[in-house]
Amino acid sequence: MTALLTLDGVSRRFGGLKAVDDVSFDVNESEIVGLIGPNGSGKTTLINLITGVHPATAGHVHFDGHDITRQRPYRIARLGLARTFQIVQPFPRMTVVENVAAGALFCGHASDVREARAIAREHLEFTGLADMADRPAATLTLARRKRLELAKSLAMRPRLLMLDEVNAGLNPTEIEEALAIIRKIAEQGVTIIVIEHLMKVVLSISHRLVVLHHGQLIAQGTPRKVVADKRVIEAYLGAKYAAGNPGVSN
Amino acid sequence: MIYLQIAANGLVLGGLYACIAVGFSLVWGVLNVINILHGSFIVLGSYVAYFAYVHLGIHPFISIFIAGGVLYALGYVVQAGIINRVVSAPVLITLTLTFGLDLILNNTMLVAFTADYRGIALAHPLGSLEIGTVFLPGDRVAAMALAILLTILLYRLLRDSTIGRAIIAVRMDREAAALMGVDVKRINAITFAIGAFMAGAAGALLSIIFPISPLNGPVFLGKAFVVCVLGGLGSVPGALAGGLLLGVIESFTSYWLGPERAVTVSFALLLVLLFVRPSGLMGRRGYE
Amino acid sequence: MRSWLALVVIAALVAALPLAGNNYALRLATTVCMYSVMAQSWNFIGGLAGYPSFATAAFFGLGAYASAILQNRGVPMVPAWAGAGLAALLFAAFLGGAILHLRGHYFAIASLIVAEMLREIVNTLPDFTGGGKGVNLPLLKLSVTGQAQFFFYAMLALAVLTVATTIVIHRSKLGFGLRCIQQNESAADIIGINTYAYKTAGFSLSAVFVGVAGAIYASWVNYIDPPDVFDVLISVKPMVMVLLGGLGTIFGPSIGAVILLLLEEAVWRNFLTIHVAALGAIIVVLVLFLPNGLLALIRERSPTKAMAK
Amino acid sequence: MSTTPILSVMSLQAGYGEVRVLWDVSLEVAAGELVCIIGSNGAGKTTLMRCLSGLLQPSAGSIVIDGRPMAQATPADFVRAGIAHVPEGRRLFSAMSIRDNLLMGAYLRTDKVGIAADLERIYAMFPILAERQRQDAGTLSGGEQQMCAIGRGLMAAPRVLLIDELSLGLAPRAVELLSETLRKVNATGVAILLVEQDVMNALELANRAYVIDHGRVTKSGPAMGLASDPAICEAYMGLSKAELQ
Repeated sequence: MTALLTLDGVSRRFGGLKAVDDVSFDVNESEIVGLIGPNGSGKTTLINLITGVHPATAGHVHFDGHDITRQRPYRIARLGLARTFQIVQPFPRMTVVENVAAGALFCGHASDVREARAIAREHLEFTGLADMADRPAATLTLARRKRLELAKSLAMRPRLLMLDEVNAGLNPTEIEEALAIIRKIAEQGVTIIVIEHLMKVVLSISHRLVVLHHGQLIAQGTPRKVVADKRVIEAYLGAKYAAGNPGVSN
Repeated sequence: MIYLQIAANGLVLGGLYACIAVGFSLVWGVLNVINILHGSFIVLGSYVAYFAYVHLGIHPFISIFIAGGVLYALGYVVQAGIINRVVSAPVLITLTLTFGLDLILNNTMLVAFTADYRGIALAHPLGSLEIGTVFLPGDRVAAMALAILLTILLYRLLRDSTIGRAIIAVRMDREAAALMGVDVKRINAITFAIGAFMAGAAGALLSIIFPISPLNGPVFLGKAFVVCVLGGLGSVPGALAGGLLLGVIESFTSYWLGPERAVTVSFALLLVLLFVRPSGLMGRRGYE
Repeated sequence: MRSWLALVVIAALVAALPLAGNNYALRLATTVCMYSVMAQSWNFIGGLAGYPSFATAAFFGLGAYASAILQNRGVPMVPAWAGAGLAALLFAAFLGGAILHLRGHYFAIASLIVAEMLREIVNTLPDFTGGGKGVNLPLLKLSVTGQAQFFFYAMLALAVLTVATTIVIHRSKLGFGLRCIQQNESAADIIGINTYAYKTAGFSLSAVFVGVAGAIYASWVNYIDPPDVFDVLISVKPMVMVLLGGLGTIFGPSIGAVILLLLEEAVWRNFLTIHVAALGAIIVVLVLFLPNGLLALIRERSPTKAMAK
Repeated sequence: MSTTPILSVMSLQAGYGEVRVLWDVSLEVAAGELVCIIGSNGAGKTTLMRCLSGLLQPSAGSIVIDGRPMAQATPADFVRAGIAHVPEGRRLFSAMSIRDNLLMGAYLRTDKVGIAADLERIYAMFPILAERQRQDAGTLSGGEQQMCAIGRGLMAAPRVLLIDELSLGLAPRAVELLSETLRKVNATGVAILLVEQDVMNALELANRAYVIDHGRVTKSGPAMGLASDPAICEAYMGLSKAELQ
């Protein structure tokens, strides 16, 4: 297998704080990788480094043979790297279909606004938002806005899609629906990185997990192996909890 | 030794510029509102001092408190009654609003006082000060000293009083300040009023140096902009440093390139600064 | 299609004005066209992209002076107007590169200072620009009425061109991208919009027609001086007009231009000495009570019309 | 409980815009109690704390402090009613001195003598703050900042201290020290409502605990009894212990 995305010693400081500290890992073509870690562990910052929102203070990021370490976000996006935001960021006063069309127009392969709208409608069909197409994005519920983010990212025709907490704040039914969509996307051959704090969700869809804690990579491997890792349980529930429950540690 | 004289002239001017800018900078830093009214506030302060001198014989140096008080009241009403309603709106809204208010105030002054330049001729000027080879008019030096004194007093007020700490706290973190029990809207109004007080006081001091006319409002506003960007937003020491720096720069450009180029150079400086360091020479860049 | 039809009908109606109206009406109509150009132009950067530009006066004054200088060096009038537009365009593209990375207040101030700087530069170069005394432009060999009609049609043609550009831009990739930038610049970047290039394009568009309008204005009034063509009100009025008519809409800015001019005329006639304060009062009321424009008020009253667009 | 609660929350609902975060939260804190709230990232803990200090208006339900309903109350009203909130991330005024930060905590108080006495008390509690009182708060280490934030909260002379994320990002030594201090503070009669991600630390510290998951209280009871409860593992890792093994 060839690596589509390679992180090599990537770090980011904010003042004295090391938000991401010397992180290296690969993501292979057509893989679903779960990026997990407790609150404040640096997951979102890492995604921001990959997508060029913040420049890395050290290390390199390669995507499909290109060094994208200090590229502007729009260039990285055009290479085929799309993301959704933890705090959903639609264009609030534009309609749902326009939001998705934006993805198709500037990054997908639509040649003009009319074609972009047509493509957008297909993606709305796919994500079950077709009924909402002409409503302003700001009027959607959270669950639908999250799906809108997905549709917008898909319209960009990504090779690698990074999903930042697409399930946060959703109820179990909505989560099931979202997972079904993610699986359908994966079936089309799109490589996916999922950031998620719900372990159950990550386990059910990831081929491989990468765990961050205090900005450092503390474990990676198959889901089963990772969740039984003592350091991972410590990171989530505290050292004392891990020590007091020997059944879960290796 | 002409350069010493030019530098001294510049510092005298710069002290006054600091006083002009410090209130403007405070309002911008704390409220995130650019107060276009500031220039007219200064002119109004000058008129208060003028009429107090002409009709009541009160020396402009004393009038700084009268002018400051009048402007404080006006500022409080304007902020609490009008600007607070849109204080967290986008720039386009707040900026346009203070611009509109400025058109009203400036036009009202034009109608009330006419555009004629007036001046205060002090009955008992302080004469001239001589330090080595440098000559300075005493009244100007006194005005500058008072301007700097007022600026330092504001600095102490912000640092040492409960209300001052609250103002600084609101500037740093509105929500954390609210958690301390600070009424943020009231602090907004007080901050704006203090900014207006400083404008009024500066106006009173300027009344003995510059001709008084509503047409000067934009000129003063321009100075405040430049000082603010030089010194960094909301910082009193920054405004002081920026003011003195601008005074010296203007003084030397007048000498080398002629007085009519001084303003151009200061604006060009501002543009260059905005380009390379939007947070000002003294300002600190915040984390994203 | 609807927008084009509306443009043609309105333009034809306005163009017929000289048949009916007197010179006073013609002067008002010329001013409305000029205001319309300014408001439509500001809308490219201020309404579509959401950048509060105060640079309109800079472009206007630059165009006026560029044309005056060209004509006084023997360039015929209409090519001089085109030269003025080109000068404004290049200036904006250059300036945009320098200040469009600024956000909010800093952008507003930087753009405001530009006009002041140009004004000072004109003042300090009397040999080249006439300095503070101003500069005269060549007279047209036409009757008074003929001149009024000529400049009216020139300004009308420019206004039609500006609105036509607006219609095209609104439907283009550029307009779409600018709207994305206005609503969420970082999200726009992430979906592949070269925000810097787009903003610069929007800023340049907001300059070119204003530059030509400044040039036509200079020929129309025959004489310009710095306080007249670099007046900060030239920067502020377009914002007021757009706020009146509605941000980011196609015809809103032009409707705002008509409303503002009518208000100005009424105030001029009745309260000459306080017309500036009256403009200020309009701004304050607008900002406090009608931030979405007068048209929004009408739209709210009749929801069916809003659906029909 | 036999004592009347000093803080009681009934069927609270809240959110941001139409995004509902809290669906149904009821809890009580009695005078002098130390209560903790545990739950995973995104469960609604911080939103709850924001409601309890007036930063966020709940959309339904009620908050009663000492028998007084706090509908429409401002943050200042909450401070006056005896609530002090130590927010997540400390939120110190970083370019202000430590002493001034502490004095900001006493913003609404007018008893100069009492303020001076409390300042001394906090300095005695955290000698490092006394040593560096003239320095900017931003120069402190994470643990010291948390001390300053707790000290700032205590300067309001509260009856209930709300602490959002005591140990987040802090070294174990600092957490121990802070926990010890909280016990002492609690012993002086100040009730504490603690949000904490380190489960065992929180449960060891508290008398009682509430588990919040997806904006609802899913479990409550004496802290020690909850430590071995499967609900906790599920709330944090989204998996029951059985599934983990």
